[in-house]
Amino acid sequence: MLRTTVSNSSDSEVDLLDDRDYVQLIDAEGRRHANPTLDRWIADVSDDQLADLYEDMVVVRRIDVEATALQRQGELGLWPPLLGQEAAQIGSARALRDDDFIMPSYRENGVAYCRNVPLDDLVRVWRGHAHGSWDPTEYRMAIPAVIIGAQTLHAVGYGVGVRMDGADSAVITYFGDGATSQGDTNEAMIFAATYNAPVVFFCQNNHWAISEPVRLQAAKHISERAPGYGIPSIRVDGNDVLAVMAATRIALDRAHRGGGPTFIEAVTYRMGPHTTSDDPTRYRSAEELAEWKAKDPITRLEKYFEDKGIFTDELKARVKAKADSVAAEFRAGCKEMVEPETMSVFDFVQIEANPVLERQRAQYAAYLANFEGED
Amino acid sequence: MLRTTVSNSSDSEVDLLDDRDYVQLIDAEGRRHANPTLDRWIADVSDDQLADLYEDMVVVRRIDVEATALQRQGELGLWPPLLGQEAAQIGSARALRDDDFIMPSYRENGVAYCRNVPLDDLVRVWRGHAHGSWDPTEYRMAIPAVIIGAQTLHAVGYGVGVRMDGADSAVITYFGDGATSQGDTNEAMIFAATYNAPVVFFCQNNHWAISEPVRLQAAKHISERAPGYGIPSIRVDGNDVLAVMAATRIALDRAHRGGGPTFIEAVTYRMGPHTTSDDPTRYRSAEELAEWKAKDPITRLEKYFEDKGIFTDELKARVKAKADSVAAEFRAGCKEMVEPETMSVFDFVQIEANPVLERQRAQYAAYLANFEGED
Amino acid sequence: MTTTTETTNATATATGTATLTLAKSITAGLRRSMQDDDKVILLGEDIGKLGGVFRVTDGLQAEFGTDRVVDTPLAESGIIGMSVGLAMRGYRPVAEIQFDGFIYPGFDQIVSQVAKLHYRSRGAVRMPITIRVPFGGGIGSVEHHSESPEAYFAHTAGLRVVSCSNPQDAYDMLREAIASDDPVMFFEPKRRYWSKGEVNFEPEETLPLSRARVVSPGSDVTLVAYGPLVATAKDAVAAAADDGVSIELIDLRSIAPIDFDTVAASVRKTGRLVITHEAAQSGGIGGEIAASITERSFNWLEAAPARVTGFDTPYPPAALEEHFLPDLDRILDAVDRVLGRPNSLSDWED
Amino acid sequence: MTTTTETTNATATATGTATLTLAKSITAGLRRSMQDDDKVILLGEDIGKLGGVFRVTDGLQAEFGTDRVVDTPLAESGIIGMSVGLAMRGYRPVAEIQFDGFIYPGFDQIVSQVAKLHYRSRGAVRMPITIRVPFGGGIGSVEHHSESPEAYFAHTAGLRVVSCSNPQDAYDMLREAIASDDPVMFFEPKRRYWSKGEVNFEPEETLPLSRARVVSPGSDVTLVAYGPLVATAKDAVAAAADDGVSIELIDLRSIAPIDFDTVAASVRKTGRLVITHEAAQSGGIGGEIAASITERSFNWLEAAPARVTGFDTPYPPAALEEHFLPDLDRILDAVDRVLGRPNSLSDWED
Ligand SMILES: Cc1ncc(C[n+]2csc(CCOP(=O)(O)OP(=O)(O)O)c2C)c(N)n1
Ligand SMILES: Cc1ncc(C[n+]2csc(CCOP(=O)(O)OP(=O)(O)O)c2C)c(N)n1
Ligand SMILES: [Mg+2]
Ligand SMILES: [Mg+2]
Repeated sequence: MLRTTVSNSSDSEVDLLDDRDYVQLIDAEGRRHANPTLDRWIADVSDDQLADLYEDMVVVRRIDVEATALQRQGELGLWPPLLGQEAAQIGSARALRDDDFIMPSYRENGVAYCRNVPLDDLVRVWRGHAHGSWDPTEYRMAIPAVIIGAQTLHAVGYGVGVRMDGADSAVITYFGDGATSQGDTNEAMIFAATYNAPVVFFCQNNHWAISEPVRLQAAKHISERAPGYGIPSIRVDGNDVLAVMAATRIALDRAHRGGGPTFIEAVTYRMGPHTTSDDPTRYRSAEELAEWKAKDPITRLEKYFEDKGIFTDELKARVKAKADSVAAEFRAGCKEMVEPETMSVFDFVQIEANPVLERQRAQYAAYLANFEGED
Repeated sequence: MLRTTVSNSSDSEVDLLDDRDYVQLIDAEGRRHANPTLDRWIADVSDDQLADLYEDMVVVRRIDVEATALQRQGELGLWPPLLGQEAAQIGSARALRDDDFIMPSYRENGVAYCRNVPLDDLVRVWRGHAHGSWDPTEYRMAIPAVIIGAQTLHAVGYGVGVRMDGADSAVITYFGDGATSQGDTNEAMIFAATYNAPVVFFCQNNHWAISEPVRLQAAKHISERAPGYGIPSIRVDGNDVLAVMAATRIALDRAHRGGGPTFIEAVTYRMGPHTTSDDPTRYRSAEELAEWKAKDPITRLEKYFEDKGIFTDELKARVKAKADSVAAEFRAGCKEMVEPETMSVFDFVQIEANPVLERQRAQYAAYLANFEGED
Repeated sequence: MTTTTETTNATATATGTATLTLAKSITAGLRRSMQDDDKVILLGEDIGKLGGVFRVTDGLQAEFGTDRVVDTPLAESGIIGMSVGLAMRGYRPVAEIQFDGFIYPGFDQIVSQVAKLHYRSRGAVRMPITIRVPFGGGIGSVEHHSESPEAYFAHTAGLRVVSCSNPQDAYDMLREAIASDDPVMFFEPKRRYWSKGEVNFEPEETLPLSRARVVSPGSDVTLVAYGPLVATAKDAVAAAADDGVSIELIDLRSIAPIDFDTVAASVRKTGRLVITHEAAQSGGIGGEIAASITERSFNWLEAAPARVTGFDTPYPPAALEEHFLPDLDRILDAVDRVLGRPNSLSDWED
Repeated sequence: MTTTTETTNATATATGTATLTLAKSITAGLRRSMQDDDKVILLGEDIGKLGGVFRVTDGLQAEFGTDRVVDTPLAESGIIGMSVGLAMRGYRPVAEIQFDGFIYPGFDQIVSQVAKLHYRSRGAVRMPITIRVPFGGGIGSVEHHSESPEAYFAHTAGLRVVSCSNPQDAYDMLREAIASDDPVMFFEPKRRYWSKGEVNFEPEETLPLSRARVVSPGSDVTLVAYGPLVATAKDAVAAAADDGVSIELIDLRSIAPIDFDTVAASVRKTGRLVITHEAAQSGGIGGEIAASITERSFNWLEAAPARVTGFDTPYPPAALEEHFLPDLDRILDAVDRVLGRPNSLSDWED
């Protein structure tokens, strides 16, 4: 059948990109909305637990502040802030079961925090000490992938492995709006559909891929692609931690039960620069930023607590204390980090002996020895 | 919103893959069906013109028979028959304007025939004499692409160029069901949507990618993907030459008018082997083949003519004579083909001088000269 | 995409010895690896019911099931990327790339993920992935079906790159590649798929994967080949012997890392080195061998190492491939060159 | 992803000379090429409003419009594949790959299409595509941002591969690359983007793109470098001169094809050769140069050519990159080696 009548696509673009078209539980004003589909998935989340999610978000935002400061002080080479995306990361990460595996991109520091990755391991890469800094098996979270989209295929392979093991864990893979243009991300959806892999495709549509607005990548909502591959999709307010948690739980549940992949588009916003090296004023307007600041994922929770009368001094103090202590630990961990050993440049290339590389190592050692005694 | 309710995807797979879900004008029994959307696009196609399309299809099928025979006789190294896909190729190719450009894969010999590509140029590649054998500018048709999916991106670039030139031509790119799994094909849809490129994505879903059934590539209809990218799509009976022509004209018209890309899934069947080297009995059933033989694109037209009382001896004789003469010319062109010159192995690597390659050429010439006089 | 109809009929563990084609010895190696370790799974295009376009996986899906012999969607990046994920989960994927020229869509996953994840994770992640690639020319096929891309991978730190030249090595090397915790690019000389040889299924001792083999000792010239050209090189050894020239033939087997100890020991004996491969000369493995051996054994060299390789052109159409491919005569001509005997370049002046 | 705030303020055709950074000389070269030929269009990620992460295309979209400076979706295969189609339509696409390590998703389109379409079509199709790649290390960046992939492309028939080392060459070579009807891989030494030099916008005569330049004549040792290491090599020349050693420094410029005539002429004078590059040693350009020069000039060589290169490891984390990267001392050590003077390997035995 003819699926679309002949139309001028540029005319319709504007409506298509209307961002209101998503599910939500707590709006920007902190008002709680009912949504029968989502509600039952977070029925167990008490206000106390919501306060814990709030704490996570505040802490993660504080980590960003600290890291940005450390970068300015020259302690870090670079840092990719997730400012604005706290709800998307915390809501999804806190929905995970312990045995669910995470395949992240480079911006999922909030997710890593939820998995108790040591704080100094969050910065080791950005301090230039390592390319990756934790054992994925220990934290059920892979080390960050910098090549856009690559990790989505790893998620499918891992998920197929999970099924072959007879286990019922899920895999969640994080990627951005820009990443949806890469062949790999599309192939991952195809492979996941073919193998009914237990994968949650979690796209943080933060509206920008460095300087490129999402409309350059997608003429329609990103979430509209997956169904064509046979993958159900959910478009959720990514600044609403509760809705994100509900959506992620739905997707995880499908995966756990053998229902296959699900795609989640979390509509959020990168309020900071792409990385500390970026200057977003070159490509985006102050108005746009202001508009999204009004939808801040953290302040809306504060409003919600306020309205409910549970934004107590005690809660505020507790959260502040936690953020302060994490920040202090984070700073110290960064500054006290021990430089890698010179000769470790040759380590972990391969497991089996490589005589050509060993010769290079030995010759370099001889070369360095030459300088000994010199000054 | 939640786009799909939680469902077991394997249950629904069967219905999803139901092939009846396409538009059609002439069915397998040769019955003409009305379709208000399509009909107006082929209102000008008289029975005489339909007879011409019939002739094309018979001729193209005859070329396949000849080529297959030549391969068996050792005159060709390989041949990729399009047996069964005649309507998809002729219907689309005959819908093109002269200035529309074609980006084919390796199986579009029927399309090339419509573009008057010399018959011997159709076999030059398969005889091992060249990697490509005609000037794309002359025939407004690129030489075949063997790397699956690569040409779809070329179509987008060419189409963007057409628009930048201020021209209103379209580009049509052909590819198979298997090709829809390649990253490139998906990126091409994304780029085409972003730039509103005047491209017709013409997918011949012939149900097989060598030994792999289409359901390995696609959990839903292939045509269901494009709309998610903002590209309207049409699913058409690919064995119905009239419906294919109508669908292609709709898509071309959109392109010509600046309406952007359109995706066509032509549902057809590869009745022969993947290539002359393939043995399809290893992977598909005789029943399936029989089922599709009953939907043969050529016999249904004969039934249609029969029913209308216009399948005259004259028509039959004319078509046979044409097929015979093309076959004779084809055979002769193949057998009389002149072997490429030895030293042409070094030709056309680059345009500017390459002294390293020139040295290799000169040394190889010296080497060959060494043998002169020997026997 | 020629096929062979021969089948091995072992379903139990193969024991003893048998005469097999090189292709079937790979089948046997795959089967044995799958029997020994149920984490070994195969994936690729058309490897299931069809048994691959070369029938190398023929019968394996019937024997091991669709979970262990997995037909994939048509996407090489997907095949490799999925292998990476499987490896992270503890599997040992053996990915088949249908033909050499189709590996490039998977290049990014190979170079940036497969090769680097162990280094990136400081040893926490292992990539025991084997990527099988039928490679090389001489089969009269169309474009993209006759390429020799091994040098790209040999220049990529973190990958092991190997090629086999005979049925026994094919069987042994494949098993070692699959058992290795490193990623291995396993290049199969497709035009030798149908050449036969004795295969001992349970050899007492095998030469380690990273070691080159001295195929035949000699004293005048060292000739280094790998994969499809080892057979051609053997012919050259025989022809030279008739002419009174003693060639030491080395089958490199490991293209990365290269067993320079073995090559250098030979060159120090012969003083002369000829290297042959099908890949284009510029940037090929031959240059690396010539440079490294010159570095290590300059004082032993009587002549500049000579390379007999494909030209710096794309692989040509089948009608011209005999000119592109190194053959017996071109190798002998280079042997004459390093020996200072009359040869096609005797009058050449640079 | 460091940025520079400097801008060139020419909107009319630049004339005369100016002192520019290397990055801005590329900007000037792009602008001039676009002014001269309206078929020249730029495409890539973030090249429009942002002006690229290195600001190389800064101001060009404002000047030439969004049709000629095109931001693309985030997909390198798409960028290259689209360039191929544009070239078929008669355009001269200049594609930017954001960083070296991001070129691999586009590898298939480069190797199988860009490089081969002219050959495939027996000359009917031209691929006047320039692919700009900021490459190399030394900027303290994260993984995939410091690689040197040039050898992959130099081993690919049909591609020209070049690298510039100074602002004037950057300007001239880029213009010639864009004007060339062949595809050119244009490697830009990103850590030298901020080094300044005089640029003559209308040089009377320029050295052809395929030719190497003798940067400074010398008599004892030939030193070959390209791209980012030419500056390092210059320091080595000066330091060696203080030590009484005369080095002839050659800036290769063209990595494929290599101007062996220039290198061989030098080696025949000096008898000694040192090659330096950042890429891993095995399979790098250094091996090709050493092998080819040995082939052509064996009798003139006093010592084995020496290579000073990156190691056979992935590019390491920033904290270790100083060890990976060839530097002044390592080059001088190799110079000592080829001269037979005491050096770090004096006691080395193979
Ligand atoms: C293959 C590849 N190409 C280009 C880049 C450079 N790059 C890094 S991040 C980025 C933008 C990514 O955007 P998006 O996917 O939306 O994620 P976000 O940064 O917004 O979280 C780009 C182009 C890369 N890392 N990998
Ligand atoms: C990148 C790449 N991978 C694999 C192949 C091998 N191959 C050739 S044709 C083919 C199947 C293509 O199927 P489809 O796209 O459905 O087209 P059809 O042959 O049915 O016309 C495969 C796997 C190739 N040519 N290119
Ligand atoms: Mg983004
Ligand atoms: Mg098909």
